Amino acid sequence: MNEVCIIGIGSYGPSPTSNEVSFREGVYEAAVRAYSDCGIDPRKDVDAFIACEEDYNVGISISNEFSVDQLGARLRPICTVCSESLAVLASGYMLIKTGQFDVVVVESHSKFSNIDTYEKILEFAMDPLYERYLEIHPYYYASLQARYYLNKFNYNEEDLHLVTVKNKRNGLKNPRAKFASNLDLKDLKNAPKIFDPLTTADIAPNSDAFYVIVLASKDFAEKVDSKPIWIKSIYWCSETSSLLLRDLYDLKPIKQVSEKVYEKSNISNPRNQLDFAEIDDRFAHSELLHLEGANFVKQGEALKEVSMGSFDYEGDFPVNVSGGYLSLGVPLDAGGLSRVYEACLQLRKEAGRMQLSNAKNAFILTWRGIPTSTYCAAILSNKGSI
Amino acid sequence: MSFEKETKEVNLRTYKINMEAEEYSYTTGNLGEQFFLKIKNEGKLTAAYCDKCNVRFLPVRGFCILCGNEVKSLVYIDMEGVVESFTIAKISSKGEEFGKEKIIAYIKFPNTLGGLLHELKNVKIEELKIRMKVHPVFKEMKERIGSLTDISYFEPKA
Amino acid sequence: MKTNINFRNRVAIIGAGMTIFRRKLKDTPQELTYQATKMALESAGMDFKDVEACVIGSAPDAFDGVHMKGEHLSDGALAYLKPVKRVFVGGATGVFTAISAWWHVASGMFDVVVAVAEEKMSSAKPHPQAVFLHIWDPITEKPLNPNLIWIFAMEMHRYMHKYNIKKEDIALVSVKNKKNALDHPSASAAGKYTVEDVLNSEVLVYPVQRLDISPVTDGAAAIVLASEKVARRYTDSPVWIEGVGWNLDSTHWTSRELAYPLYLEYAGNMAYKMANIDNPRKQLDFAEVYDPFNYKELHHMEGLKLADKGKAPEMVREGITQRDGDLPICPSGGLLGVGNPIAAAGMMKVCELYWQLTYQADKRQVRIKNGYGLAQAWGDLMQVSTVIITRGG
Amino acid sequence: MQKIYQSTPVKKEDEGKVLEITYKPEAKYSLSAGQAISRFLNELKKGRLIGRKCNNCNRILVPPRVYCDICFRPTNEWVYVKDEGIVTTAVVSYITVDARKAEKEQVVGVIQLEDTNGAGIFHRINVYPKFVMNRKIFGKKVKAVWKEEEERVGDINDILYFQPVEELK
Repeated sequence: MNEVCIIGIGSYGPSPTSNEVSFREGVYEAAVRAYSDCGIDPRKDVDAFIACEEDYNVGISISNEFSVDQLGARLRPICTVCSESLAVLASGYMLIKTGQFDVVVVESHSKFSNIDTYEKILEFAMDPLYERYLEIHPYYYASLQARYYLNKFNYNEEDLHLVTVKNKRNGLKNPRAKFASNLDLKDLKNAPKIFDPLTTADIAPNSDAFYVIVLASKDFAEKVDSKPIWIKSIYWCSETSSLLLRDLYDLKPIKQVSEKVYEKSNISNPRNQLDFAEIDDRFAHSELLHLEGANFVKQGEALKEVSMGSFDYEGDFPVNVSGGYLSLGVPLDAGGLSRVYEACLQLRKEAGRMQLSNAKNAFILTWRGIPTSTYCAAILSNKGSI
Repeated sequence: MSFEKETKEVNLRTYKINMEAEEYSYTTGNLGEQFFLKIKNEGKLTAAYCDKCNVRFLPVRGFCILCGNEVKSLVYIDMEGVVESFTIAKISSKGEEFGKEKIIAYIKFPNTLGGLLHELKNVKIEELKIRMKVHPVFKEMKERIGSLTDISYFEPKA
Repeated sequence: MKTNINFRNRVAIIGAGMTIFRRKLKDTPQELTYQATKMALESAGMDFKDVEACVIGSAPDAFDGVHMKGEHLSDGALAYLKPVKRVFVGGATGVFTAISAWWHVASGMFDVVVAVAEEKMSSAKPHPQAVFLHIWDPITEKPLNPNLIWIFAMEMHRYMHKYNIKKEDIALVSVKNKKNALDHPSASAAGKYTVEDVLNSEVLVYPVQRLDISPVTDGAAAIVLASEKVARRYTDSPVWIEGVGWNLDSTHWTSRELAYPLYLEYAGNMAYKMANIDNPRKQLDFAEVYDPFNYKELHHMEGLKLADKGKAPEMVREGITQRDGDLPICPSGGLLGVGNPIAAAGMMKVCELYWQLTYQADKRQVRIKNGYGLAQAWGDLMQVSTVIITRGG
Repeated sequence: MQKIYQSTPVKKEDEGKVLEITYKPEAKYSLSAGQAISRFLNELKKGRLIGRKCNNCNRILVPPRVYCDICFRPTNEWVYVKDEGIVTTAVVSYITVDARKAEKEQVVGVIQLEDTNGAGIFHRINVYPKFVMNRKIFGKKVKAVWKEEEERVGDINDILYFQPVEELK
């Protein structure tokens, strides 16, 4: 079958700010790195390009207009797909699966530091009739989720910080993790709960970052000098667009995407058969919901296992050894590609100090953040078949 | 020019822009309009009713995502709601601190899918409890405009 | 790119539906999306539970007034717990939504996919044209306070200058399309007009006048796509997607020759090659080329090689592009006649392919000889085109 | 049969009779102009146009970019270009940005800058509308008219407009 692999990865950032480049220049920097990573010429070798962007994140209406030149895509097939960037990568995957495209480039970036009114823009994504009138920071919806989870499974509010401490410390081994820290529980215990019950440390900061990923068919990958990482399966879905209609402890879309990728990769016991996971942790409790939804742990037990160290770098199933969003920052919709980038380094054995000894099969789960219920999961492997 | 970069902030420019329309005016749909008018004119909460699924849901709209059928009617719902979760909000959607913190709750209603986010008042923070019962307090008739802001807040049942 | 290999998985359109198009509709964006989706599913004779994935198309968020509009519209597409995403290439989005749905099925990942496009332009105040200010380069162009129409007027005037084309000839396109639209049940700008009416209408940005332009509109349109094995179960007359193409030129429109849409030639070539079409003028039975402005129809006929450069006006004058002509162009009535809810208007053209090739177009029916029809859309800063070629029977 | 849904139209005369909910958006940005455009703007303040030259295709890109879109390689050097060029298209606008009738008509167009190998710039052109309508302005040489030095801020509006070098008849 038409297997699809990642042959080139390139990034510029992540970083808290990036005023030295315009968003187009940042993408160019990432693109040059991705193309040189696999030795291709975008003007000749690429069959299609996909840009992942949203107008109000860029600050330009029809931002697609401005996605072309810096990728080498002038007078080539290029389009914009608006979703979490891992789901956008799935479009590139499908294009190659049609059998008509050999090489597809996927780009996503964040210039978060350029957005002056981020909270209002997030509010603008909410339902105009039923969800905007309270004029509160949209993150408070996560606060409601966090309290609901703690209450439902009888945890103390302080326990949540265990996730934050784990991921912030993991990040210390990752040179790209600009928000890593050697915080400990004591530091967080008395921190003000601005997003009650969450402190600001429990919420991943946003970052600037630029990512370009080169996908190829097996045929093409064999022709170039690269270290292919195979996309074994990928799937995405959304629950209802109305956050008022969703449960506060809502595993449905997470189960949906993870079960689909397990099924396609013949995985019956994910925790044993996979080696590590890069999982959305934009709020400390998100990692818990996502671990439970993806069936790495029983419902309600994720926090217990975090406290036991199961998901640490040395644990039996390392989760977010990159430091996760809590250390890397969330580069808006480019978050998915940032996780693909980190996972590829692990699978290629190029992860430096954070390298896991046994990294063959990776699981990636991304969420598009508030107010969406869009999830995407993928299984990557450094072997052609599991 | 990736091989050389200007590094002095003084020579780097940031350019202030906006991408705003002056205002948006959103139509509410046939069913949505009724929902908001029931709040305005009667001080009552309603839910959309799907007769195929026999479910009531909120927010209201002209179709049911569970069965894919059109939904054409509203039913009144019991306005005594249950707090599913709550938080103390300190930051506004402008990213600024409120003068006074707000208690925000997600409230569900009997036999109804979905619910509402709203402010709770007349309750002490230490008395807040998940599953507590609350009901809406509406604005004066003449101040109502046909919006969820016609509900001033929710408060515990006396 | 391996364009001339046989399709691994053939893809068919098996249903189409849309809302009426009007200046303003009371229904919410989600409801409009739902209505079009429901119509398309009914047309396919299919329950929404059989749909495995959805693709949503919508132009700038600044119209509907919702950031991440695709997320907001997904309930309307009945995408609850399904894979759904939104694609966006400016004005070319409508046709591109169908193209994206094509790759969902052609990849072998899904058997049934809904593609729905929606636009509600009436929400932005004081006028939807004002939000078009934000499509220009924010630093080197936007500070000049441009109106959207400027850019098209500049392209139109360049085209007229280069090939010495008269406004009278361009006006004929408006007359034809508005007349064709009299037979379209969704139309909002249909009517019997004369060339004089067009030439006497208000001058907005010379050379563009009121009746050269399609009006801002609310509406939605949808199609259902299926793999060959599913399509055969549902219908005896699937409409096969034979070729798709898309292409973007450089952002820097001021450095391009505006008289000819090179990007469209490339997009067309991609689709023609895939569909094994070497003489489009002969092999296509009709074409729904993109006509937000009347000159664009001419421009696009040339880019698609349906007319030689600068010669499209002759074909219009000779009646070749009329519904009963040799090569009917925009038999639906196009954007000029039916209306222009941006992405939905492009999808309306794909719906027209389905209706024409299954002989459901009523009074708009054209003669089908070879079975091929083409739809095309265009957008961004005059830089992108999307093309889809379908075959009936 | 064509499946058409009869949605609910709102006629112009019924505006205000249907319930609507209003919202004032706030979407403000401080865009990083970046390497190329920062320099471009700083040079505008000095009354000069600057571009970046690609030694591979020999084009000078204005506004400048750090990459060449045709060759996909970094552009090589900064080059000042003359503030003169040929009009390739022009139009007369009678409307404002939000589609209202403008108090005064305005001519805008594209000027292909001299000796750049194809770089065009979009700006106002100071010429009578009749020369646009009869297309006499097409192909004519125009030159930038700048704001006074003390009024320039490093913005595209530091150029007031382009003006024909020779009077049109």
